[in-house]
Amino acid sequence: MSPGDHAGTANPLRVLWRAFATIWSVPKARIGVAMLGVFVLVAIFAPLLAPYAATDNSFGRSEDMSAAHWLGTTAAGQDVLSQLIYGARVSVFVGFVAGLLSTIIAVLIGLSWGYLRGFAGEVINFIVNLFLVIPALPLMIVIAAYLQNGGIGMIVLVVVITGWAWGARVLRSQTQSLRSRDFVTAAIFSGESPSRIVFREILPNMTSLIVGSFFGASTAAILAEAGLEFLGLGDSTTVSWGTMLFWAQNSNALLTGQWVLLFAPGLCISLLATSMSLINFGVDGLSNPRLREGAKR
Amino acid sequence: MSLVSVQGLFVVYEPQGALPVPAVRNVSFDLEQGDFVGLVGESGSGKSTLGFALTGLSKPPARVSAGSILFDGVDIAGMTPAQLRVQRHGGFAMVLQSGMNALNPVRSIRDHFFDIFTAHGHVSKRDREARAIELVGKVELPASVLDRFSGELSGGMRQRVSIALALSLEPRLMVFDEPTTALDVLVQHAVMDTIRELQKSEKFTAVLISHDLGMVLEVTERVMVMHDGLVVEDALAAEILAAPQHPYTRMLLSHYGDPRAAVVEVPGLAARGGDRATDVAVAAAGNAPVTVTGDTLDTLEPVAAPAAPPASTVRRREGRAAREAIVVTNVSKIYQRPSRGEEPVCAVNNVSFTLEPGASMALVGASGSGKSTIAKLITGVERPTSGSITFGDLQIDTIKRRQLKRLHTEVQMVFQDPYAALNPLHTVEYILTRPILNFSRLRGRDARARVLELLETVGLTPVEQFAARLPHQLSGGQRQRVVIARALASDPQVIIADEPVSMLDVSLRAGVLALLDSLRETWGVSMLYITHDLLSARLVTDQIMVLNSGAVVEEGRTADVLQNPQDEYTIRLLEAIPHPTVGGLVQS
Amino acid sequence: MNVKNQASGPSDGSLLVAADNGSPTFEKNFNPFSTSKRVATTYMYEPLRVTNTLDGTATPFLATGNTLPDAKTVVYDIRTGVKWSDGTAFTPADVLYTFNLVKATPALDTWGVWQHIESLEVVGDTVVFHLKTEDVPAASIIDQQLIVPEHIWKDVKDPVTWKNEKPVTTGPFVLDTFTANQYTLKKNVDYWQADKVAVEKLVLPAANSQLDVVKNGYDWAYAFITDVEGTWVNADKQHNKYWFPPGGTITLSPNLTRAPYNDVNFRQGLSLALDREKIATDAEQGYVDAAGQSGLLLPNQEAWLNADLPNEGVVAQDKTAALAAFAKAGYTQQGDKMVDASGTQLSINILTANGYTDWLQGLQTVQSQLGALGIDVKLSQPQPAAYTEALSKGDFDIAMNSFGGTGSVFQDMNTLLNSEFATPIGTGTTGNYGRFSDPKVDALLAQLKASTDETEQKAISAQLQTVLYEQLPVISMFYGGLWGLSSDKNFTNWPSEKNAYAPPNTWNSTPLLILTNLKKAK
Amino acid sequence: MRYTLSKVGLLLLTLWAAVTLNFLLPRLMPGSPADAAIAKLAQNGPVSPSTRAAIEAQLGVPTGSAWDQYLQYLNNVVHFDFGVSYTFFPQSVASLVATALPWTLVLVGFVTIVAFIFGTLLGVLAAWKRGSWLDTLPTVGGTFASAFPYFWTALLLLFFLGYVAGWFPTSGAYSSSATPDFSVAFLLDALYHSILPATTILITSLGGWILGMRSTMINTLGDDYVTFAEANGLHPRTVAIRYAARNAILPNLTSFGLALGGVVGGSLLVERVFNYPGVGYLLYTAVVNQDFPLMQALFLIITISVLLANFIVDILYGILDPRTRR
Ligand SMILES: Nc1ncnc2c1ncn2[C@@H]1O[C@H](COP(=O)(O)OP(=O)(O)OP(=O)(O)O)[C@@H](O)[C@H]1O
Ligand SMILES: Nc1ncnc2c1ncn2[C@@H]1O[C@H](COP(=O)(O)OP(=O)(O)OP(=O)(O)O)[C@@H](O)[C@H]1O
Ligand SMILES: [Mg+2]
Ligand SMILES: [Mg+2]
Repeated sequence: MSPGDHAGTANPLRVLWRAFATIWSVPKARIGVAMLGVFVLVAIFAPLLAPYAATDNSFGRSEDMSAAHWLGTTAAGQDVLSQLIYGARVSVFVGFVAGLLSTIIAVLIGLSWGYLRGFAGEVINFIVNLFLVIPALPLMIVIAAYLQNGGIGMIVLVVVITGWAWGARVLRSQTQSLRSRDFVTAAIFSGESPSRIVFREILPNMTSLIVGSFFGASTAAILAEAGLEFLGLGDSTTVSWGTMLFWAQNSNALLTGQWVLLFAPGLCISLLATSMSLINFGVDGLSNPRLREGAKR
Repeated sequence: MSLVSVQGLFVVYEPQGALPVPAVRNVSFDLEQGDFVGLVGESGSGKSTLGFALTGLSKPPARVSAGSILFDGVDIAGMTPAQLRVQRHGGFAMVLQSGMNALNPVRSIRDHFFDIFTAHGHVSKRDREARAIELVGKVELPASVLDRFSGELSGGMRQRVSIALALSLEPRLMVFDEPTTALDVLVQHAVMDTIRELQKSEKFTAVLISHDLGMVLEVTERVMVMHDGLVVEDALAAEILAAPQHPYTRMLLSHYGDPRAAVVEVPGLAARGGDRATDVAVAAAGNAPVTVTGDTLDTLEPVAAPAAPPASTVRRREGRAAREAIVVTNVSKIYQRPSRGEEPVCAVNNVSFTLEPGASMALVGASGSGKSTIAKLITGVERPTSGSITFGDLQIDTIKRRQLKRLHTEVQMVFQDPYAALNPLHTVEYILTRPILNFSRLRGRDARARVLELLETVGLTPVEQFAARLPHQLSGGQRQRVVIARALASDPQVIIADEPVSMLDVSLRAGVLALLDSLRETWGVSMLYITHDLLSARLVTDQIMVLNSGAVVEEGRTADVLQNPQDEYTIRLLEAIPHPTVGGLVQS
Repeated sequence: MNVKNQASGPSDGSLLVAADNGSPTFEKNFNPFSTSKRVATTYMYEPLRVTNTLDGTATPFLATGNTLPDAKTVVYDIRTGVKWSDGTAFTPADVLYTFNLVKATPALDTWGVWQHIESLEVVGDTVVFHLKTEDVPAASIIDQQLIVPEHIWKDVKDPVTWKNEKPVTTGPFVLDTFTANQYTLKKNVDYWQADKVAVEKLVLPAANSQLDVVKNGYDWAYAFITDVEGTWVNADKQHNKYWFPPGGTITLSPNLTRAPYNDVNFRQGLSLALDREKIATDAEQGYVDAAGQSGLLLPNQEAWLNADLPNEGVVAQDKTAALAAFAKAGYTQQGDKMVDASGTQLSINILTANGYTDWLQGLQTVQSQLGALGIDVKLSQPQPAAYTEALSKGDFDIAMNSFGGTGSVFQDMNTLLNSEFATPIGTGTTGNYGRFSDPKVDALLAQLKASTDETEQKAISAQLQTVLYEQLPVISMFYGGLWGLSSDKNFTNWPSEKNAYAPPNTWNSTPLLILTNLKKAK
Repeated sequence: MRYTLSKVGLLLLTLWAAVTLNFLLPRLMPGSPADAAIAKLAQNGPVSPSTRAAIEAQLGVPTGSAWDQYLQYLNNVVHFDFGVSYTFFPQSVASLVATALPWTLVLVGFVTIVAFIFGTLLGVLAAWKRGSWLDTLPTVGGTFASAFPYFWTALLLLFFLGYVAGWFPTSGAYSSSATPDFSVAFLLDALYHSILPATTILITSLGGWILGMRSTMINTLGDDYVTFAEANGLHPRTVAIRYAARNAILPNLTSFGLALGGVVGGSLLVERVFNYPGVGYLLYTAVVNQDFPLMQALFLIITISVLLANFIVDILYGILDPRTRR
């Protein structure tokens, strides 16, 4: 760490708070945080915000936009706006949980194997590379077809299985570089155990990377969930943006002229993913001062 | 008319989301054609910033906020990038501080030259190969380097290449920003010689930026001293040597000494005569402290104040002095290169020595001579390829992971870079508590008491206040003290200090050295002091070992070896040391 | 695909049909025995007779008719004067050869004709089939076997994997052009009833998305389409028509080997709890009707209906009766939960296939209707293959499934109820997935199989309908529709509710009925 | 050389692992091929019981111990023999793949390279003109576009440009009346058909390259050799391209290789929407129909393609970066 590094205090919460503050100081990231915040709030308060229940199919079929149904109804007679609002739950949930789980796996594997040397490290390096190279979506499709019918849990699992490798690789190489830092050697001299060195000395120094890899994994998870649901490989009975697109495509929303059915969920997915990418601009700045925005040439 | 005329120059850094930093404040000076001027000052005093401004390289977040820089009568501070570019040929050039990284790793050296020739069109296509060869010849490199990539060159060669590249612009003003910092002492010396020769033969105006007053005085005619963005002194080298005006200059100057002298004296440290063992007197607090106005804790530390805490607060380690010796017998370490097909490196070659209990021994040698490797071998971080190392009943060469902890209770390390050796996220208290919890039975309140005691030992008072700080809230010298305190936490018998002051400003060095020295005295630990700086070796050790390419070429009592070197390598090391007194006087 | 299909002009006599979907392109395979053959193979090869699966009436094709001298023998009078498309004459020997080929190669026996036939012989212009048992319905199976030319097939090394790229056929059409994106058939000028064929050319593109179908002016398509009035009809109000007759019954099929599904009261409870109209509407957007418990496809098979069944066999939702039935089965409502004696909530797990979206939508309604009674309904939707496997091995509690639609009451009932199919759980079966087993029903089925008298057949069928109605081996919900879309622009006389001479589907041999009935639009 | 050799070794090892994984995955799936075939037929109406027996006889069932099957499988893979497709029986898997592969290779390969080059250039420009509209526009646009789900972009383009505007064909790789050959007319036709799918992939993958290149480029712009090059008065274009961009592209090249997998996956969705006869669509068909042999072959082909592309990128890296040559 450079002398000018303002890393905050030792308390991990404070470290996170610092990270947040740094992210917040980047205008693009601030927009991202605000957007994400809106989505999260919508997801949490969906029952309060949605005019109807998401699965209530007692309305007219394929109705156009009206005062009662701002975005119209689906071919099954459900309110599109309500579905959209409830759908936020799944995407936010999948993004959060799958992002979190794959980040945890990435952290555990990346850190422990980055710290260890020798044969075991080579093996895991190989496995990580394998997972990096095998195209994720085809693998997901094959696994999803195998695991069948597990609903959101299955999708999360599939996304996690295929999504941890990238983060692990980044964290592994960062660990390897931190491992040779003097303060790590110093910790050995202080009699620290390897696990404590990894988790108390090295890990906190990678907060920004971990946060970044969390948002990256979340974005990937949200897009992957939508893709799998769209292909009909998820549980079509859940209400999510992906299944909305699936049903819209299935019932030919374009044919009935209800392009909103396709447009709205897709836009929501894009905006949610965009919010994460925008936040990542701030995270970049966190780890690399050169990337801080605004410095013109 | 002067070649360069700087008037009332202000340069500020305006980083995003932070307060602006005035890095250069109201600086004015003139440079004449053919001048060789030194620019000295401690880290962060604004030397590079000024250098960049002089060569029209200031770019955001830096901004010339006021004043003018007239080059040949034209103000370059207000030039557009395109106008500046024209000026680069036959105008001003700069050799960057980190010249090691100034070459594009994916372009060959030849391409670098050709790019410049093409950009300015001053060398025709036909002549450019010959010109490139001529230029590298000027910096004493063979023509074959043109085919190489920077990754294939040593640091010294890279630095020479970047000098040759700057030279290819046929500049009238050349700014050398610390051209030798990252280099080995011997190479440093050689590169400086090259620069001096070039300046004489090519007759360009040169500005040499350095934090090493000794070196600057040795090679330049005129010296400007910067402190906190201000030029505090601007005089001929001889004048500065003879009658330094500013207290800061005086302080810098006072830290020079010749390790070969009969008696070596540096403020804050005990004077060193023939045999150190007889000089047990500890420098007293308040011994010639330097006061500089406008100083802050972070930039300049009172040199000797906390060096030795009053004996009343720190218990002398009566009866706890080091008992065991470290015995190194015929140790070699060969590093297999990770990529096959490359020669293995023999980092340590058949080295034997004994570090007696309570002794202080210096291990000196040029970069890559194997000093750090020996430290790693002794501390069990690496295993020797052959030979044995023992510490009491511990066989360090074959030590098990579980026994490492036992070894580290007794043998501790002080790291070279205090900025890297402290985890930026942990408070001083946490950093010091960990070894206490790991190595002793002290817990809770007792552990904390021990932490405070350690802080007091290394002179970080008020202790409560320092305990709560994070590394970035400490100055370099204070950080190094924390590192030392951590090494002491386990109550070790042996301390290995691997270049403990090489990363510190001159003004901070003496304090840390004094502390180490006094600790050795009060606590009775043995110390292995690793350095390439012979002066400091002379100041804090009794015995010395000179390493060359992994092998010991000379050893003996420090004063003897330095005053009367036998091996040619030792002689060269000694010669490479700048001698401002000698050189400066000769020049004037 | 082009934006507008050039092939469809009003005057050139070509017919654009969405019948064969490439996935996404076509492989050239016209082997009539193959399950992955091009759909139009059946427009070129003919069987002996084609049965209208809606009502079971048969139209003679390569046979002019058949007679049953006794219940163990069927005699087909083979049509004379028919030519193969290469000019060779079609003879009874070709029929004999085809059936023997299928016998020699069981992998070709997709209709399972040899499960019924003992032997066959050519007698003059007739082919005589000797059956294994008294087996009147066997004729309807023999009818369907597509006949191939002996002079071509006798040289084929492996008839299972042969792709038959240049089909030699007797039917109304012969292959014209073929690319991976589209193939065309042209009228067989030598066809034995060429005067009945108004279509000069059939165009079958590989990509038939519903957008294509609606926008590109198809003449005939088979597609479940959302909001058919607003889309298909709306695209050409004057000409575009649709007809969605029932083509099978979608049921909930309880696993009768498992408790509580083996309790008829429990099944009654489930049946009475369902509002079939709502389920039908939700699943198929109101295109089909709720199905009755008779097991018949109404109105097509009205003639067979047991008049004693109340309300034509349709069970109306009756929550009170449902609760009473559940109570008899040991389940009572406690608060808002249906619980058993020990107080645990009744939870049922319905198996369906992933991707069968209409079923899924129906099931979601089932879920909420049963949920309203306090039953916890879970849906399990594996991929189709796994679904089929679970069904076949009996590895389910209650499954969404369809039955019927062959046009033969015996076939429909037999597959559904015959204990012959009720293999032990874990062993695969091909019908009667719920493992219904009742000797009386088996006897009835055997009787029906041997009966040559239609009045008797109807009487037996009525008894079987009562069994279905009372014992609920499956709980009928709604009819699976046949989604026929047609346009009067170029051709008229499409089958319709008023003129139900053929089902509107595009596969199997029934399209031959349509293709020989279409008239050119004026 | 050593660099290349070690890469080849790694390639082979990864290949073996992929092949093995590939062997295992479909075998873990429930449902036999016959079940799948019947399920497919059942969508057209009830399947008679006897059909099942015939189908089972047609498709055959794998025999022998798992180990024997594995060895047999390895042997077949080495000989490019992937057996017969269940869905398209009796078509051989190899021939199906052979017809589908070129379409995807050309579509994905071409578009990916275009996207990479174009995105990299935009990224260089954005970093070089940091803070100007040349930076803001591609950065914000790229961030947005890369967040679009592939299939959504595809659907929107399909609807608006295909159906509403009617400018482009909406499905397939060439006109239904055309026969694939190498005539100019056919190639133009194929090109015309590929515009919408290609645009989809381009839009969706471009952003990633822009952002990636921009951030590495900003990093290199701060490197000393760039400052030194500027100090030496090199032309800004030379500095931007030969110094900054030339070095910034190296780390991006590696992620280019890795991102290929994502593009291949994305093309699967795109192919599905546009009915494009590539391997993605075929894989989807195979999965839905539980067509083991086809699925295995396709998954393998896709993996091998990405592996090979990565390998090429690695080798290229070795050529472009003298530091790896030693
Ligand atoms: N990019 C920057 N942003 C903000 N402040 C900066 C930046 N670069 C340098 N500074 C500040 O400007 C001051 C002068 O820095 P400069 O690099 O000129 O010092 P220096 O004398 O060359 O030191 P050194 O000997 O360490 O090279 C310092 O206080 C430094 O912290
Ligand atoms: N882990 C390693 N693997 C391979 N070679 C090594 C390793 N560590 C050191 N070396 C080599 O061993 C030799 C001695 O290195 P060492 O670090 O001991 O030198 P040093 O005297 O401490 O130099 P410096 O003054 O630069 O710190 C060098 O040539 C170095 O390149
Ligand atoms: Mg500097
Ligand atoms: Mg060292």
